[in-house]
Amino acid sequence: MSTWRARLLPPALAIAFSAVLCAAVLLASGADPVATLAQLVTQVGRGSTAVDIVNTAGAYYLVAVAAAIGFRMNLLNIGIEGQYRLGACAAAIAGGAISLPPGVHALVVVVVGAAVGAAWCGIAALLKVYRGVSEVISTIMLNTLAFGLIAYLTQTFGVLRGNTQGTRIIPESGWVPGIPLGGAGTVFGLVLLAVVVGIGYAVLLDRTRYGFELRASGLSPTAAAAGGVNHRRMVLSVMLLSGAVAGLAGLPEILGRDHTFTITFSAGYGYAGLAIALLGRNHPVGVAFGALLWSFLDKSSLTLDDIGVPREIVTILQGTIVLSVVVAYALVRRRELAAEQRRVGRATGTAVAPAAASTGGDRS
Amino acid sequence: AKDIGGGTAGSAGQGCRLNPPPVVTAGGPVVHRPGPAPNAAAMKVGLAFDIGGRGDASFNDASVAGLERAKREMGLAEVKELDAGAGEPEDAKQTRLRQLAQEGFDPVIAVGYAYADALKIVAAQFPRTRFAIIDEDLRGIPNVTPLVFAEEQGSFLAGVIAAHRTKTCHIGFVGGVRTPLIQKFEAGYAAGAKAAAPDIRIDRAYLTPAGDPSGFQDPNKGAEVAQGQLDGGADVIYHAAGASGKGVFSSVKSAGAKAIGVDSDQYRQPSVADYRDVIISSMLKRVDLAVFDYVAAAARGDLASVPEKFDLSLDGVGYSTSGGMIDDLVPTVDAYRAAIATGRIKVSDRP
Amino acid sequence: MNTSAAAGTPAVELSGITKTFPGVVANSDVNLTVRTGEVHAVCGENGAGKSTLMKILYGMQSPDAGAVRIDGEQVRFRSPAEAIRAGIGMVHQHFMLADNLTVLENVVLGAERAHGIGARARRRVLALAEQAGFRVRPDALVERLGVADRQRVEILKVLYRGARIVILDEPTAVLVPQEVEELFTTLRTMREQGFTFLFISHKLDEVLAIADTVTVLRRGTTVGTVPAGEIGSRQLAELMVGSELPVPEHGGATATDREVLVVRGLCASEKDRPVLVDVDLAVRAGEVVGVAGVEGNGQTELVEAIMGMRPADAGTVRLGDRDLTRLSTLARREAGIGYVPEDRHRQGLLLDESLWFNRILGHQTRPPVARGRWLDRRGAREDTRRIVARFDVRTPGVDVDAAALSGGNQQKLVVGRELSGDPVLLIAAHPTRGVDVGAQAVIWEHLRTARAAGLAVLLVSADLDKLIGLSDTIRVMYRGRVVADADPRTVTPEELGAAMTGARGGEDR
Amino acid sequence: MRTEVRTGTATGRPQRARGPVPGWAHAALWVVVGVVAVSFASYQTGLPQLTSSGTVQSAVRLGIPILLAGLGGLWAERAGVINIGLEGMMILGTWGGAWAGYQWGPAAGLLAAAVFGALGGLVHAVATVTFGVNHIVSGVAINLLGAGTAKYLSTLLFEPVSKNPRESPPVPKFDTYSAQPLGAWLHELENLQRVGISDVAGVLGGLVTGVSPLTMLAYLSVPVSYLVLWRSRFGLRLRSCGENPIAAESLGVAVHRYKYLAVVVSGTLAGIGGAALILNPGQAGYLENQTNNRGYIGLAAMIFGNWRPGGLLGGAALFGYSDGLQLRSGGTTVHALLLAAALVLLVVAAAQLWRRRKLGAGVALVAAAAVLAVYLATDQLPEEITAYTPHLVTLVVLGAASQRLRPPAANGLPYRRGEQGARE
Ligand SMILES: Nc1ncnc2c1ncn2[C@@H]1O[C@H](COP(=O)(O)OP(=O)(O)OP(=O)(O)O)[C@@H](O)[C@H]1O
Ligand SMILES: Nc1ncnc2c1ncn2[C@@H]1O[C@H](COP(=O)(O)OP(=O)(O)OP(=O)(O)O)[C@@H](O)[C@H]1O
Ligand SMILES: [Mg+2]
Ligand SMILES: [Mg+2]
Repeated sequence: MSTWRARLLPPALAIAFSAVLCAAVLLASGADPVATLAQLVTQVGRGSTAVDIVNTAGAYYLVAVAAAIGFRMNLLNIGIEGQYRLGACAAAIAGGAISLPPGVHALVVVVVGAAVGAAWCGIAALLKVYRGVSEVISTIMLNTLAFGLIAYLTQTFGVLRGNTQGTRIIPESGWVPGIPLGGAGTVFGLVLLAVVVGIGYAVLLDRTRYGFELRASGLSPTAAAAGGVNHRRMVLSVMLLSGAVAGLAGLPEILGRDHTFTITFSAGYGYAGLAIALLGRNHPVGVAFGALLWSFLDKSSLTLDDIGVPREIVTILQGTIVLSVVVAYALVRRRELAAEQRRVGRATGTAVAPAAASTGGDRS
Repeated sequence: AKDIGGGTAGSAGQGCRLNPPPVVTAGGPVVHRPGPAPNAAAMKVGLAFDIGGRGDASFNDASVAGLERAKREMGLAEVKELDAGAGEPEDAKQTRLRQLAQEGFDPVIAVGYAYADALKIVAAQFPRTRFAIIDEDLRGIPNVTPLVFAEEQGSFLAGVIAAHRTKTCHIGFVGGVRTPLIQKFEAGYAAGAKAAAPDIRIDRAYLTPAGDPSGFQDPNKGAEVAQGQLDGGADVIYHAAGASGKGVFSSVKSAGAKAIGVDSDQYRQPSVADYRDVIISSMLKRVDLAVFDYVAAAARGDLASVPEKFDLSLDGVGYSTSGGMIDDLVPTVDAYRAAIATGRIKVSDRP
Repeated sequence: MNTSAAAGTPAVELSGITKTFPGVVANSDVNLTVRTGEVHAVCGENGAGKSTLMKILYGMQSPDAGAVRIDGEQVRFRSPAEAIRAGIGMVHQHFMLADNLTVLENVVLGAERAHGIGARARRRVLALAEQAGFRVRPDALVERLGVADRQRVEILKVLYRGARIVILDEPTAVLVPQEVEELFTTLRTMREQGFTFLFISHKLDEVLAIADTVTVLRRGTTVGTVPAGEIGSRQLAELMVGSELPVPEHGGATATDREVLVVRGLCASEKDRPVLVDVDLAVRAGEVVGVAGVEGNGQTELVEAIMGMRPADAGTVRLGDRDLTRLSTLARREAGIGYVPEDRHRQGLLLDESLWFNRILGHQTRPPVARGRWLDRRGAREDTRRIVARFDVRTPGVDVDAAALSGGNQQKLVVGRELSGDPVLLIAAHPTRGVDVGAQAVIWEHLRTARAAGLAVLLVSADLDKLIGLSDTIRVMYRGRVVADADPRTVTPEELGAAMTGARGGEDR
Repeated sequence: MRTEVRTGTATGRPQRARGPVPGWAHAALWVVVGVVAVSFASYQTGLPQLTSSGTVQSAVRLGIPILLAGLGGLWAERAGVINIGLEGMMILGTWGGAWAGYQWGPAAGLLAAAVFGALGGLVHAVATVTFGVNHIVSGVAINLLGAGTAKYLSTLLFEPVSKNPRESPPVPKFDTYSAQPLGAWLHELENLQRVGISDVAGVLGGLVTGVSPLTMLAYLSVPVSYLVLWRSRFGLRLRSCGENPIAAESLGVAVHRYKYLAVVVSGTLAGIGGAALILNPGQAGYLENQTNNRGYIGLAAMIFGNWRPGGLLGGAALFGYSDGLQLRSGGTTVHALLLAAALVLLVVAAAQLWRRRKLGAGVALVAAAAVLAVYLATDQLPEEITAYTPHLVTLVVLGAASQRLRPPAANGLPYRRGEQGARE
């Protein structure tokens, strides 16, 4: 369904509905929805919030694209959480262990992150392709196992700084410089990586044979198979791709700010990625807006403590948005298909009552 | 048949062969507090919480208590607290500190070592704001004062108490997450127990490995780990497991054994009031004291007077006697305390 | 209705039924009267609205207009449950069975109130089966049953509910003649016991053999009701199609000697069970080879094995002088095979994508829709427009979703696509299944043209008349083997049917 | 007239060679194999903890929430609705249970947990059944929503009382009961430390001591679920919605209503599973993030158990057992489990050989050798691995056995009324 109305109406409806619902919740709990919204919006202008929104949106975009790649083929990669954390951890270890010229160093780190993310997701892919294990369950298990593996890796290859266990500091040659905006903070250089991945995703999906096969496999594995698409290989490669993109998501922070992976490294992006991909309907541009919205809500909500509104209202808002956006898509899609069928019917004349009507009735 | 609480763990057994307490002539903690409380009526203090936040009945709450006291005694103008979320990214921590500094709070106290990296960045951006950080020995930044504690020393005393209270000569330690900080508790506890009773058996367990913060949040797991140690014969258990400690207390209580609390005087803590009769003592980590001292020093403009480490000699760590269940032990424990305070016993912070 | 008055109140009376779907008028002012105790056949071409009408009677769909009377009383069913309560039962065109439940569970489902779901129900099921003249194993899982047995389960379901009016929607489509005869015996027995039947079939001889009265639907409306005894098969067909029945024409033999597809000793299995046994087959340029067989005897598997979608255990597949045995489906397509799958919705089309996107499927490596690893979107659009024009696909444009087209137009698009790119061999599985007459004509016409131009065609169809009409030779498959050859000029449907059931028939091999 | 119903025709699958052993006996046999293997390992390694009543009690306590969540999954999926939102429903259950529990006692808590879980289920049902939303997507959203709602509500309602926005006030617990004198007698037997007898006594003793009403409820819900789903009219209809909703509807089954009911029951069970985290002894009350992915693990246990209550019970028990073991006695016992695993694999190999499946037997044999080698070559497993034993076991078992699993045929497929026959 390609009309703009069909694309934009659902998210708009969903956001409006969620906002109304949350306003009701706020009112019921004695808070002022308008003030809350105002607080959220004005926070963007304060301190480094705007830059933080962009930076986090970059990471969110990467995890969301990772999720979207899977969704496009009806693969539910719930394991992005584990993949991006493990990828970040391994990349930081590699980055701290080597010393290469600037640029190359960072590139190697990025490649390691992607490779490890892909490998971790690859376990689920192999289990699915060869043993028929649902990727939903296996990636959930792998998420938890990633915790253990990360603990083991930071213990074995890491160092203790103060009270924090982390990997070795990556030498400066491996850093990726950001775009400093003075008091407003520094935009991570690797936010551009998100842009590149986004463009790559768009081109891959829309213009290449691989993208075609991916979409076909997702829409109908049986039809794709009849059309010569090797479903197994697609599952395998798509999951590796999804894992690789997920493996990148932690790197903007690591190469742009922390230069090490500590055990307190940000968590929860993976689940956000799933939600954002749904919100943006797996579309490269839609996902970008979703990531920004999500990031805005996350970052701005930090200020809600200031006016005594529980920050969790934002989590409720996010949950409602996801649920209502999918409902809205389902409803709009139904209406659009019916409308299109009517249109086809009109255009081809089949909707007119059959001519045979005149001979109807009893003949006997 | 209905089960009645209070098992009979360790009713058999005579306890350990105990070493006599060290004899210390020049005794007691040498607590020296600088002069009377200054006036801080113009001061606004910002407090950035770690995960757990207000109401954790642990170091977040203790820092609040320190500020409450400062309000009472020094007339502090304003206090603002900001809460953290689980697994939040680094920039959220920075934003929190920045927000406080920007709104003119000075000093700003970061509660928890998780703020270490964020503070390095934000402190540089606000050179005229004074910052303090709890639990991280962050030196070399002019406007940052670290407030750290000798947890291993306080835990040593907990170990001594446990060794004297066990009837099976078998005690336990339950840590939340295997982080270096929690390992200090383990190290001191084991050292203290061994010092008092060289033959003692010590079970040590952590709920989760480093990096999986759920170990501080899962009382069910705490209960199972403690139950395992109790079933194995331990009859005194010391925990450093945050909210999971509730599970430890619950198992200890149903087994009729003894427990030692952590950080604050858990005997008096409402959220574990059900189990107070088994909490024979708590290792005290006086974050409240450190915060109060720090605010006072800041008000006087004399931050150099803040001690490098809040240890036993400064009463920065200690033990509680609420409930009167270890009254008979006080002379013994105090003897160890004096020995540590005077440096005759050195406690390692690595297990 | 010359006889209805004599028999008292009719069992079923449908009047003025109208039902539209988006873009389609399925029923328009349909009138139908069924006497108690008769077998009333409903005939009509594909898509005439028979199933829709029956679903309305059965409460599965509600009519936009019109009235339903059962035993003279007006009713309005909102669900099948209400229809069942009124004594109506339906055996669907597509089986409505839960594979992972047992026969007993399938039968008692929804009618548990009658005899519970335990031993009482089991006794009742066994008794009913006996009464209708067959035996069942109540605890067998339905997924292990064959087609005829599944149908018996369906009939049991209806009986179990105490239905007196039974709708049978194309019950014979999947049966071999012998099984059809068994079914008719059952129906006659039951008619004697007072049951009323609504019987749907495309097979006119069957209709005339079993029915007392015939109603004909054409393009959604009743065109007439006649007693079966007063009409011949030819007249009936005329009523249905609205004109003379077109005589199947061969259009002259165009077969050459050049073998395009050669299959030797092909074997395949499904979980240790052989589904293809030692199949030999050859199709020459300009020749149509028809494959006949009852559903489930290996035709589907044969096609899949030739297309490389199912691994072969042994044997070779050659196209011209190329050995395809080890190649992927895509490579086989690139080698020049076009493939019209038997189920266009599942295998032929991406329903949620545009027509031009569907044009690429199966051709994604070849011009005009692709250049190397890149898609040629403009090329795809243009070529889709060509197909739309040449194959008379009724659509406002190439950007609409495939789902919005009617079945016939979808199928024309698929056939057009598969004839693109100059294939040397076309494998067409049931190419006109569920397609309206107009579209069928277009499709057959294009196949004939392509054959004349030297295309080799392997045609699988359940429609024996069509198969005979179009094929140069016919192979009959039974239990995974090719058991007989037949010459379409001399063979009769009866002979074919015998071969298809494993009895000797056709020209022995 | 040929009258017999043919089986194993060209289309049907070949009949599985089913011996004279009925399904339940088969399962019981494997339980025996497991117990024997573990007690052998316990004897070999001198680690009585492997079969001590304490370990079994731990397994029960840790397994109950997973069991209940898994049953929740079973109900929903048997009706064709995938419920990955169990985690969120469980969170809602813990919150509701704590909220009512601290005010009006454990029974009220249980009720409220059930109601809150059911509400979560209702949302899922509305999204998936009425609006046809992808089931997994709806589940993910419900997990977000459940967590957010619980957090928001506890900030609002718990903080004033507990002084902590992440925690409820202490919740009174259910009392526990033991089957006496049976429990005491088993305990004596266990303490004799006789090979075999004491192991069995330990296991049984663990099952009958320290049982709370909630635990009993969970025990009961397994056979009750079986009876309702497989032996009642209601259950037959419900399952038919998961196998072939179109057929079900054509027979007058109100598919939507059954799906709704099933998903609401599913949420209720998940909610009760949440209550098990706060109302059983040994736990404090509501605590943020307390469910810690137990909902997901329940789902895994259900798949592990091949969508059947008995198998699910086995999955939950295995989970609870390996978790309890590693929590109570750490790396050494988990290491000893390797020996038991090798033994079970040997039995599997023998069974495969007996059924003349050479390949399967070979694979099992190689696996047994590998596990044994690891056991012999190491003294202990790293904590980072043992802490996640249950997850690893799940992954390995699914990898080994998933192809024999048989999910409901229409599981996860959208279904809309009145679309019968369309797009077939
Ligand atoms: N659910 C539906 N939605 C939209 N259109 C439908 C639906 N069901 C049937 N139709 C359309 O209504 C018309 C009548 O279909 P119906 O199935 O009643 O025909 P039929 O006579 O049974 O044909 P066949 O011989 O193929 O079974 C067809 O054009 C069909 O495409
Ligand atoms: N699920 C559906 N929802 C809406 N419209 C449908 C649906 N299924 C079919 N249709 C519409 O019905 C018409 C034809 O579909 P249908 O599948 O009934 O065709 P058909 O000729 O009977 O082919 P088939 O034999 O493959 O069913 C098209 O206009 C199609 O859009
Ligand atoms: Mg029909
Ligand atoms: Mg049709």
